[in-house]
Amino acid sequence: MTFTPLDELLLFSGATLLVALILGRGLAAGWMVTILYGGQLLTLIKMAALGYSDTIIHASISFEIMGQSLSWRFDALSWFFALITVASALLSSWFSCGEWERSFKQQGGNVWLYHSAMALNVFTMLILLASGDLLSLFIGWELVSWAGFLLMAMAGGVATRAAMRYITYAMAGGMAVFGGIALVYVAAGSLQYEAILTAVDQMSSTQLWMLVVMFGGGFGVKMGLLPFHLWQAPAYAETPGPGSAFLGAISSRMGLFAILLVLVKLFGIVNIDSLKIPFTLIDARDLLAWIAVFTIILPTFTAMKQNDARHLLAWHGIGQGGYMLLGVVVADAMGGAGGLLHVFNHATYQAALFMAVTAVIHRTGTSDLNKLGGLVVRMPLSFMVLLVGIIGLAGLPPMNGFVSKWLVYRSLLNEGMPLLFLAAVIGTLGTILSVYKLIHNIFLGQLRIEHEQVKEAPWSMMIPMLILAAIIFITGLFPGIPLAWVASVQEVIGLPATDYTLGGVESVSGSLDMIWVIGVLFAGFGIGAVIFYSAGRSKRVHQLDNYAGGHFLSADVRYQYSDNFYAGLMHLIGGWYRSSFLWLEKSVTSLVDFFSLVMQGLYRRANAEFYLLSTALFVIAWVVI
Amino acid sequence: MRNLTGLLFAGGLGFMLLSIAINLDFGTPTMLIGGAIQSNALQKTGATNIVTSVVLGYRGIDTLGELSILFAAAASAGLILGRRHTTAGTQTAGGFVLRHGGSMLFPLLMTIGFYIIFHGHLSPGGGFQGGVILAAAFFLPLLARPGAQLHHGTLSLIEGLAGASFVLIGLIALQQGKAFLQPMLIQDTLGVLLSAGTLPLLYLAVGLKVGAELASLLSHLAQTESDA
Amino acid sequence: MVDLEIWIALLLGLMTLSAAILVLLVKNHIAAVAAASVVSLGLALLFVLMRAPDVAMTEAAVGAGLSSLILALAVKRLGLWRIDGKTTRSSLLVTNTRREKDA
Amino acid sequence: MNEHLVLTIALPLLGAFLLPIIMRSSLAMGVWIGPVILGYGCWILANLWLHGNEQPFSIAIGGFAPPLGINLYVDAMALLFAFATQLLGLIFWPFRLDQDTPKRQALMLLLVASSTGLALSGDLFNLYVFYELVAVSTFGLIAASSSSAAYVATIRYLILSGIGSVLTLFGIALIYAQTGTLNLAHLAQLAPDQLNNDLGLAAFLAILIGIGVKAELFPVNTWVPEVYATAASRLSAFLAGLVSKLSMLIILRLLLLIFHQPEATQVILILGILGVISGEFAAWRAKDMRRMLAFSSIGQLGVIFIAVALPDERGVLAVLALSLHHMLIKSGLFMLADHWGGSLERLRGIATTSPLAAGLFVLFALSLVGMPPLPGFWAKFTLITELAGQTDPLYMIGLLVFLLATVIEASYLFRVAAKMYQTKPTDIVRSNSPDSGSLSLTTASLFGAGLIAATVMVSPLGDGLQAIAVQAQDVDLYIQTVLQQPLGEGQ
Amino acid sequence: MIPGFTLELILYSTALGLVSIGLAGLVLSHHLFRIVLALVIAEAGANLMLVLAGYRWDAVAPILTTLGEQPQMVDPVPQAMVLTAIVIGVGIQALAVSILIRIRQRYHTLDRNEVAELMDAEIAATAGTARDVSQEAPLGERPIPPITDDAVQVRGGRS
Repeated sequence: MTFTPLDELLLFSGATLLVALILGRGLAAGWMVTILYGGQLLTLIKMAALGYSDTIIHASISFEIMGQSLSWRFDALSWFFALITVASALLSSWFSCGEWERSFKQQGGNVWLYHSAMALNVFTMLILLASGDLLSLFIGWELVSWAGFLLMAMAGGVATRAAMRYITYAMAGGMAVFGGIALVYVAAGSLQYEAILTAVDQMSSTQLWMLVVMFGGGFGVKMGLLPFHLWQAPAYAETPGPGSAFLGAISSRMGLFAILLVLVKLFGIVNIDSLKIPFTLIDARDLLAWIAVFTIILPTFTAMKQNDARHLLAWHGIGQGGYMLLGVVVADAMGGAGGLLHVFNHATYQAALFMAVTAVIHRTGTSDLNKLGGLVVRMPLSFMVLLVGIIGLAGLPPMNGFVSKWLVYRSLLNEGMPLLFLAAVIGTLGTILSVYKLIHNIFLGQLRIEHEQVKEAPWSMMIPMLILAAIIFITGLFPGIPLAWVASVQEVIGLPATDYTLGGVESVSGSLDMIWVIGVLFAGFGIGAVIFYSAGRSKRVHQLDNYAGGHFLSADVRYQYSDNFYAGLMHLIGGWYRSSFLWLEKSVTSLVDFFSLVMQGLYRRANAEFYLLSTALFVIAWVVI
Repeated sequence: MRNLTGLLFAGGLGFMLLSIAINLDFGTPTMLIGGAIQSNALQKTGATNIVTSVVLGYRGIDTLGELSILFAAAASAGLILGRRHTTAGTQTAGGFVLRHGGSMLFPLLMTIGFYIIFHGHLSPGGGFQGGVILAAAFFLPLLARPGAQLHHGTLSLIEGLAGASFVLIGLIALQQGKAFLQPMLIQDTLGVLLSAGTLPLLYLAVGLKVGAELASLLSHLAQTESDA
Repeated sequence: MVDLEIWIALLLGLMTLSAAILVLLVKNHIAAVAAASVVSLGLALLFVLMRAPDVAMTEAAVGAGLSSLILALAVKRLGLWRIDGKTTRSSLLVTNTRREKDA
Repeated sequence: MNEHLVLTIALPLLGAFLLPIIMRSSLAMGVWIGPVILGYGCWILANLWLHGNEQPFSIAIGGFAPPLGINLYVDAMALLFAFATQLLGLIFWPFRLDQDTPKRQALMLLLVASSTGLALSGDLFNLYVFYELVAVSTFGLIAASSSSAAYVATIRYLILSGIGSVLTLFGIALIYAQTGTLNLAHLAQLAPDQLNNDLGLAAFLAILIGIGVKAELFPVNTWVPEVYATAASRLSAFLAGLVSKLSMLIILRLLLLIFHQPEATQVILILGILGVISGEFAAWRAKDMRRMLAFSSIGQLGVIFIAVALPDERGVLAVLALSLHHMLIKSGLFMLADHWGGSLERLRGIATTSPLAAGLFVLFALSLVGMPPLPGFWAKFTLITELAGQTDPLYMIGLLVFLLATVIEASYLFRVAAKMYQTKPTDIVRSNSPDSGSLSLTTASLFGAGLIAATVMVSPLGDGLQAIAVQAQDVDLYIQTVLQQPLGEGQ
Repeated sequence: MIPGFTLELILYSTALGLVSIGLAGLVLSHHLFRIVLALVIAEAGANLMLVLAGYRWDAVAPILTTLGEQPQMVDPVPQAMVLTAIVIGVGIQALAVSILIRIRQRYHTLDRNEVAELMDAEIAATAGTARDVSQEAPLGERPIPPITDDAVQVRGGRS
């Protein structure tokens, strides 16, 4: 029996899990696991041909159960997501080795559980990505959900509550998908992709609607699409440090993967476009687009309100998911490329940001934005990473976030969707505002007295962060590298492929050359610097050397404006969306609670005989009459 | 309100079932099984009372199940009531009539009971009816004399052995290559006590078991607890 | 012949039904048990009418006799043995009462 | 060899009759009788399973050819459930020794014998008798736990099941009056002509409601929470795991063989849906473990009822898969409840003191929710694909309710699981660990191991169940097997 | 004879009447002993129904008297079944009664609702949970005023 590269990858991943389970209590467990992730990454690189063509690698295992055949395979889409998964796992795991692990253990954390849960997450995600039919897709989907639950719940306390919320949402989503799969099975007679592709053409629009709602809703839960987004931020934020970096980078993208696979590849965006909503001008695709846009706006502005760095980032993660979906739903060459590229870009900067924040927590013990400040003098490298990250997140040049967002905007304009464009821009504004709050409250202003002895993060943390920062910049400079993968993904899922160059895209509908853009940008910086320094008017001041209202502050009073950030803005917009979804969620829960009470009352009421009698009566009456 | 609905529902259910049942062919049953049994009951079981041949032959396992139910009921009642050690006897001593009548009735009832049991395959009656009379015979002295001990040990011995012999008679048939509970030793004579082979034996087992079971049930119900 | 049967059946049926209603309506538990016994008796007679002597015998012995005995004993054990609200004793069955414990 | 199958019923009865006598003379010998008999029964059934040919066969009891006498009908489905009965009887054997031991063990033997009878019997009235025997021995065993609450629970159960048996008897009377026979095969033969009408339907519904009392059918299952909360856990496990399934089996058989009317399936479907809703919602707020399990059991049985309402053999397959799965899971969970008992609050942080038990709970819960590689997923998958394929919109409602119920189920089960893994072991836990814990934990591990084994072998198991379902669904095969010679030849 | 007033109607009405009265009693009674009595009645009705299933015009009891020519007989099978059913019924009845005796001893009442309340309380106490819903306040909202002693006397204490 010969192993295909996919077999090797899955075996490697399984072995990682086993090593984590068996040796996870040992001293060097973290390093071992990290090395094994490296091995997985190498195997993936061995399959790199996938990223540039539409070949398929099959796993040599397949099952035949209860008349269903289960198989696994990798194509460009799987490979692209798997690359991000394994890379972020590698870096997060690397980040956690050494110092962080030690301090985690000191705080009573279970390192064994952490490593095992991480390895399990990666393993299940690879299984999901490799799925070769709808059933194995669902199996992978459920596995990923539960593995995520494990990682989220392990911290106990608040985290467990958040994880419970997550699993309820995830189960609801999972069950919607399950129902959808049953409907597909009935319509197509099989769960193989090929059979579904042919069956889709024969489906009535009602059937298609139901499927779109069930699959879209089910997968959307994982992505944190709008009505179902409440679970995500607390669940990710409360996960132990590097775990949140990993989850934030890739976990909710599994939802996007499934949407791409099922809604875009199998059902086809054209079919979805033809599903009109009665009595309105919009169709299912517009609906998805608008959901995506609201997913961008609302969570982003919610993020602005957060006072905890991790929560702020996690809320942003939801919003960025909206860009990806928006790009994919626009579905021309540029939009698709933008959405998919954003998956990659988002993973890089989100991981970097979470890591930077974790590094700050590691050194200072808090992530409360009102208790930090001025750390730039103590942790300059972390500051650099965070700065790179937020530039990426805000979608500004020269980082990679700019490229993907530009592609999405450009395609919106090309396709004539100005309203969506406008909304997306509003989202970006919110992003810029809130990431400024992040970097300002942590690193700028004056250093707090209790943080005067803080040291830079240890190298075991610093190196992965710096690698990520480098990737963010390099793929910003040469977006052609990931765009090559993105183009073959587009081919695989049946969207028009984008024409890319090393520096960006080159097509009739618009071109972007980042090498040129960045060149100009740095030239501008250079000119500015020359002017600035040649003028000789600059003067170095100490961080504490400042005054307020013309009044010098003494050195023992630290001046940091952080509480109630953006008060005016929040006052202006807060009323529009404050807690409305929380209210929705709460009302659903109380409805369930109420029903539960009613049912318990039903069983508590003593009159069993009466039930029996009345049932017998109604049933027989139904027959007789 | 609930009373009214309850009443209405019960009445309505009864009425509806009646409207269904009235469509049945009353008085002219198809007798698919019954007819066939009637015509070959005598050869197969040797009993002239066809009900007996059905009870012990054709539906022998029903009877076994029924004995088991009685056994289970008696055992459960014993579990429930006989948990603590009890002083046997009723709360009150019997009156004159009861005391003397009881002792006079005892042999009479025993005779009648066994008669009914043994003629179950010939005439109406059999193990159940006879068993009930046996139970009454055992129970009467208990009512009459407060100090009288009903021998629970003996009773449970009887009930156990009687039940076991029912099963064993069935198993012997199985052992001899026949079916479980198949009647044996049938003689082709009509209306004679020994005509029905194992059937009277089975009925004897049934009678003894029912009698012992019911007697122990009754005594459990009748006795007071020392620490109630 | 058939007419006679119908009249007998009608009579027995009415008796059984009214006894059954009495079981539920009378205040006194002893009387209720007695009424239940009457139900069984009526039923036994109906069984005779139905050419079911075996069943009739069983119903009479078990239903009317044994079952009533069980219920009566239970009434006593349950402390419901009351006629007109106060504890009395059957002169035939009982000569001296120890204490009624459950009452 | 085949004839020996009757021993699986006869020997436990014999043992039950003799047990009190033997125990009085020799306790040491007495305690072995029950396990030996049940072990022998398992052996007979396993032998038959392994060496018997695939064809179903029928055993005429008393040597009377089937429509006249009573027969046992033995196909793969009956054999499977009979085997499960004997095995579970052995596993849940009441070992405890005190002055009530003989009676308790005798009742348990009766319960096993009658449950086996329920699985095998091919005669309607005989089923009724066995059903009553199950009921009576159950009452005794519940009341044997001798708490006051148990007595009340028993009497309420007894009354309910009493009405149930009146209705069942009534249904049987209607059927007999119409057809003149009680043999299931014979009835199946006659049903298309004689029972395919209002009367047949009314009879079936009466029987359905009567037997539904034990099968935890929706409105007649109010006994469930109180009985499971008061009875010994081992007994609850047997009742929830097995007896309810056997009652379900009877309903399934009747539906398959005799009553094909769409109205019958609709009633079952509606009641099943209501059962799912009521059970799962009620479990959501349950505060102690046993009650939660009881309510969840109601919900699960409702799901199985939905499956019973499905028409073809994949429906039967779903019923079998769901039943067996639930049997395994609920038995295990009740064993865990025996291990812990009581309020869910007491479970806080219990994973640190008994990690194995907590792990088992998570395993069972995952399978119950339908986590993919575990058998629960396949059972549910079979169900929902079949449900989605029906045209009647009622089935679609069933599908939606089922999915919703699963979400709620996951929510409450994992609320408990999360509680277990919280790092705050209270003092109550340590002081409250019962002595009988190790035995029930071992038993629970046994079920856990069974579950994992089933996960590994899910493919052959699925094929096997498929074959069983096809066989069970074949009405003609049933009729031919039982009524080999036409009526009257035995004269 | 009144037309339509047949033996059939009378007998079926008796059987179903007994079942209905029994069921009504089961639902309406508050006293557990009375409920057991109602159960006995309902069972008797079902038994009668079963015997009716085997009745035959102008036939004799199923007992053979001669070897040769046999007169028409009623169906023996239902009779055998009724025999079984009667004995089963009495067994269950005895069991029910013995449970009642215990309940009476433990709880000193046989009112169905009171007993259920006490049972719920005991289950909750054993499990160590607080009862959030009581019989008086089924949904935890508007509590219906608790039943007074007088009410118990009137409703449950028919004795």
